[in-house]
Amino acid sequence: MLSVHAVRHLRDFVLDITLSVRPGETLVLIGENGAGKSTVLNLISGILTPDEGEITLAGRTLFSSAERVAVPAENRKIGHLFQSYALFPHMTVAENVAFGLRCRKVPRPEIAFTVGNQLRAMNLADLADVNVSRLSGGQRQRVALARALVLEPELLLLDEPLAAVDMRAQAAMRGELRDRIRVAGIPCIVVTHNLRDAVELGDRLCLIDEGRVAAEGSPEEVLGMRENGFIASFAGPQAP
Amino acid sequence: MLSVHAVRHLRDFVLDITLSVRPGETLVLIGENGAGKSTVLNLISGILTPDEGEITLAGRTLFSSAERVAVPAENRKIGHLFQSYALFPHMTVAENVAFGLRCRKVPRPEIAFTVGNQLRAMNLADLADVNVSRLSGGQRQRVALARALVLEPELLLLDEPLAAVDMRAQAAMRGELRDRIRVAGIPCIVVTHNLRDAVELGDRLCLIDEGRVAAEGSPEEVLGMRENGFIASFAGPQAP
Amino acid sequence: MIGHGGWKWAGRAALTLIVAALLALFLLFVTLPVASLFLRISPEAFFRSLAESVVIDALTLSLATATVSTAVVVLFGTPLALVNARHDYLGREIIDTLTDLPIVLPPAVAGIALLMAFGRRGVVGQYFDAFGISIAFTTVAVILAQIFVASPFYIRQARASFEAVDRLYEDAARTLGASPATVALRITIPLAWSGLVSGAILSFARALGEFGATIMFAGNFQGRTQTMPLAIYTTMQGDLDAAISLAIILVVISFAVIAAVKVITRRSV
Amino acid sequence: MIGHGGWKWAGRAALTLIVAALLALFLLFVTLPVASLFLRISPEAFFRSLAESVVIDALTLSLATATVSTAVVVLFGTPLALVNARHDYLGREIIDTLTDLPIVLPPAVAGIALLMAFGRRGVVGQYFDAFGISIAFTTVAVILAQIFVASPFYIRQARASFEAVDRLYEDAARTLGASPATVALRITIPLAWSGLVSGAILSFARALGEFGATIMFAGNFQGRTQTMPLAIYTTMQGDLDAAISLAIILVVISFAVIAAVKVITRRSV
Amino acid sequence: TTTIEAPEETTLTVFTAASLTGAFTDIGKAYEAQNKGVNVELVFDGSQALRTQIEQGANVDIFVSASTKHMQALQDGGFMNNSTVVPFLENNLALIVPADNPAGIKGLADLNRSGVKLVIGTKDVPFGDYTRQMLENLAADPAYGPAYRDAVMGNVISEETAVSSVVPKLALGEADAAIVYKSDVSKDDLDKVTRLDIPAVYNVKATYPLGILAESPSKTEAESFIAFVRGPDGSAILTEYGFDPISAEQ
Ligand SMILES: Nc1ncnc2c1ncn2[C@@H]1O[C@H](COP(=O)(O)OP(=O)(O)OP(=O)(O)O)[C@@H](O)[C@H]1O
Ligand SMILES: Nc1ncnc2c1ncn2[C@@H]1O[C@H](COP(=O)(O)OP(=O)(O)OP(=O)(O)O)[C@@H](O)[C@H]1O
Ligand SMILES: [Mg+2]
Ligand SMILES: [Mg+2]
Repeated sequence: MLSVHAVRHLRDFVLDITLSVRPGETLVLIGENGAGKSTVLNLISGILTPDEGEITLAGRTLFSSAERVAVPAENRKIGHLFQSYALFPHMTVAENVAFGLRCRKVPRPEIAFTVGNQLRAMNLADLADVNVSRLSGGQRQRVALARALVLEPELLLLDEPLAAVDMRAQAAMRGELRDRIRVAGIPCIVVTHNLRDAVELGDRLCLIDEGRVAAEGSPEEVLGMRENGFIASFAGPQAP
Repeated sequence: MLSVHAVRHLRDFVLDITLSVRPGETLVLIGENGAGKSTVLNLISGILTPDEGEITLAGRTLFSSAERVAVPAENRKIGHLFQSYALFPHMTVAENVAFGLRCRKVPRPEIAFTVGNQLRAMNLADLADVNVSRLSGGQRQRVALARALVLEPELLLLDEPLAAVDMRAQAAMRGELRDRIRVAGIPCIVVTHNLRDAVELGDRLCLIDEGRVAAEGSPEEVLGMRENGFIASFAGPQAP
Repeated sequence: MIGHGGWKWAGRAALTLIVAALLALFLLFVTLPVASLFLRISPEAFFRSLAESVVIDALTLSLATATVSTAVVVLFGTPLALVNARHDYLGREIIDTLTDLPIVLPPAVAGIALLMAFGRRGVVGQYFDAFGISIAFTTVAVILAQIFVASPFYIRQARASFEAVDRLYEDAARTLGASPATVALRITIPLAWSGLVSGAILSFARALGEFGATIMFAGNFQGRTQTMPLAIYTTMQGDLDAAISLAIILVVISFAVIAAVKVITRRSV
Repeated sequence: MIGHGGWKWAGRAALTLIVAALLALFLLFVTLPVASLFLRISPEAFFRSLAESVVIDALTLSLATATVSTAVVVLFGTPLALVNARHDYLGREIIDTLTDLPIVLPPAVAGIALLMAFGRRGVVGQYFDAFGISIAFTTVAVILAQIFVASPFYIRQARASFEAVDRLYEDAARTLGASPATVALRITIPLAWSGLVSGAILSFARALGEFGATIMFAGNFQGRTQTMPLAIYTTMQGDLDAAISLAIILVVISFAVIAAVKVITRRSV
Repeated sequence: TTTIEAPEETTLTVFTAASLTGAFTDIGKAYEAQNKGVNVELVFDGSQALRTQIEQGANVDIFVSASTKHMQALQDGGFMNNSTVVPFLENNLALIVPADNPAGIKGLADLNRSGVKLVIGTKDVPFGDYTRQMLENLAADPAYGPAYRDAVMGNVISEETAVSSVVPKLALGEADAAIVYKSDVSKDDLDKVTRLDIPAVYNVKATYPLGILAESPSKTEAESFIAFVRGPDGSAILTEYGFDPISAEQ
């Protein structure tokens, strides 16, 4: 169970968000560019620190301004896929995926085994020894996803995880992602601009507008709010 | 009229492409991650040099291995939107958009005017003086698009131009893009993984597979080739 | 990694403390000797020195020559570093290493080498001499000596900074119509800016402190070639304390100049 | 910007040529003096020098001390540069400028400053002396003098390189479970690698060429404190040609070491 | 004194050994005061460095060397106007100790005590060469003997190439004793360093020659300057700085 209350002053507005996600549940964040979606993920994973608020995950307090607690990012056990991938440019694909396991001092043979499996699952096995600067855009995004998933985190934060992935792989990866989250029984937050992601991945949908939760509910509920201009265009001309 | 024949040896396969795009026509490139779509755009805009081939645009030879001609990228008058945006991190939004005009020695007041218009048209006016490192992902992509469009190039190359743009803005920008291309009467190539882009922007669709043109035709024709696995998943469960 | 005064940290305090202590020790090691110089002389002696004509001459000459030589180094070194960072040609690494050589030459030997090259009897200097141009023992020689010893510091850092700039931005600029010169001036150089400034400061500082090559190649003429380090040396022959006064003047002025350059260049970016 | 031998270029050839000519001129300026040294002596004289015990002692001492001092500089300078690049604390720019000061001190003054700090009567040295530890006139003094004069070159470049590393990678590494130390070792340092190597080379070269501070602080004693530059200077008093031989040995060895470091470190990245 | 009214200003470039810095600065000023129109440009550096500069083509009128060796080399090389080269100064070695004299050195006899930190010149520089000659003189005297010489050499912690790096070591109390020229301790440094004279029997005289360069365009002015240096005014200044001028009549 993840529960978040976080306030942070941004350039144009104050972000003030309250969210909670149950284990095995996927919350999809949608909203305009610059609404604050990536910032919410950064606050949760510890890249940014809220000005105020409280974040708890599976009973652990990750941040609390009242108790003056701020668990450093590296101890939060959160898988975070960055919008711009942030692949380590001095490493190969396999080294990128192995990075987190090495930080956890997993024995080498086990790393090799786990990374090999992960790469195969994501159709990246051929690229294992390629330097990441020589990947196409979609290949990069898949590597970033593999790198986050391989750690079996207690929470997954995915920032537009399939935006650059080709359509065929998208369908497959969407399915795999959904299964993984269900099996792992961890909470998951996905940011997307893609209707299919929202409908197929999301147990709940949350619309962020200028740093606040503007609407929340099941995909059907939220996408049904046709009176909201953003949702109207998100859901597209035909009803979902 | 753009016509391209280009051969280039890549790591895994040989890219060998023949394409032509008429003025006012938009060609949509689709294909798997790593198929070579971005590379085709790089070859056309002059970032990469083909091993062999010939590229002509509006009667000018941009590249010809036979005649040993290679017009440098800066003289090709091609607008190229990079997949990773490549915004200049040391400049504000307005400076980024103004960059190409300054290179062309356009007088300052005219630059200010043109850039202002462009930013307004792309809903970026509020962000004009913001440093680009402080933009959200979608905002970045819009700035990159504005930067390419403002130069009124003779050819537009757009690499996943709307992937990170929010849904509402996507619809608007897609419309604007289509109008612009029609009005300007220039050829345009768009790479996308998005079915709506393909259908709504594309006059013709071209499927790239391992560096070759695997299928080409009107969107209806190509998306109808359900026997092709990629197209089947691209076009989605329901027929377009 | 950014400090959060007052937040609980899981056992990282000890490590931070040790690192901080070691760094303080190192800083102390570097600054203590400089500070010791200050303990040695009285403020009056210091200000008295400042008014002497030898000191004024030397200080003016030092600042002027170091500025000129840094400017020359930047002017020539920047394209050289850029070419080496961006173009892979045969012999690049050899040229790169050659440009470093002046650092390892003890300055007195550098001075002899310069004399042997550009002196009146020198390999090249003899031809200049035939035209009545003599370089050695002039202010120009001071500048040449400084360029010789200081250029590697700039070039090396400039190259590293240029290499750190992502080519993607250069490619993007070219598709927007920027010529190679425009790309260099408007994209690559601004993106490498902090490294370039840093290299120029190194190079300026090295030129200001230059002694051995200057005294050998340019001689020790007050007002013409006697820079601050030479004036310090000359004074040291008679009066150690006066020499230390001069050294402090040099340190204070350099500190001020470097700090000013940092502030100015930081603001402009 | 990458050359395409044989392709037609629109009028850019002239500019390229001028730039190339200017660069060649500059390179010539830097290399010609070094080359002139080579003209001065015969190969036999050179090899004869190589076998002399003074030379062997001095060369061994030089390489050993410069290696140790570079190692110390890297060890302390890397965290210092990293902290200054990544943390914005009060007085950061002052500390940054302080670490630069040793460059502007003429080396002889640096030597006096070191004596005044760590000598028998020095500000700190007197306490060491009370424990029977004396630093001046020992090999340790040679190393300290080299650290003092060479450290700014590494620290300055290291800071610029660290600043050029995008924080995004560090953030990503932390979410993957990397502690600040791991982030530094596995992400920041590797990404800044070429700049760090470059800075270490500068610093090593400066340490190898160090003369004035060494002779002042450590004295000139064969086998103990007489490094190559001191041996060269000593020899120069009697026999200029022999001194030039020694200088050439220093240049050749330095060239070899620097080139080797470049090759080795390049490969490992 | 005669005042030569030169139609335009003449510049005399005098390359002067570093050990004469103080004395020649004063002499130069005094000479300029008496001879309007003559500008004495003094350049101070080690004799060896000055010699190298002359060999590499420096334009110089007068060379004042601290050692006959470098002057001889230039004479052999044809750089000097040989007839003008004369020894004009003598200098003696002296023992110097820090003002508070931590090792309690009262004279030569204390130099062989173990633990004394002694600084001398290297054998290639004149003051180092003369120091060794002096030690040979002492070794030849049964009162000291070869063992004394060896013990003294064993106490050497540094062999310096220039006096400028010796005096600071004494002034800062780093070394216990050093052997330099008598004139090397300037008036200003006398509060930090004590000078102990060395008995004439063991001492070694250094001779300083000066001379006019073969290529000097201002030979008459140069001669006049040399005459001044060797005359009563010059001698007085030199004596004040601890040198022993050799009178011109000899
Ligand atoms: N590093 C930064 N410094 C200052 N402001 C920033 C920074 N990054 C983003 N912002 C601003 O904060 C706001 C929220 O940005 P955020 O990246 O969270 O948006 P987003 O909802 O993820 O948008 P997108 O869909 O385009 O990715 C925006 O107004 C943006 O301009
Ligand atoms: N800089 C590079 N050096 C070497 N190989 C590269 C480089 N960039 C891409 N490649 C390889 O070239 C092939 C084509 O890449 P390209 O970027 O053109 O793919 P793409 O079709 O644009 O894919 P995506 O949809 O993921 O963006 C891929 O196999 C990729 O790994
Ligand atoms: Mg975002
Ligand atoms: Mg691509």
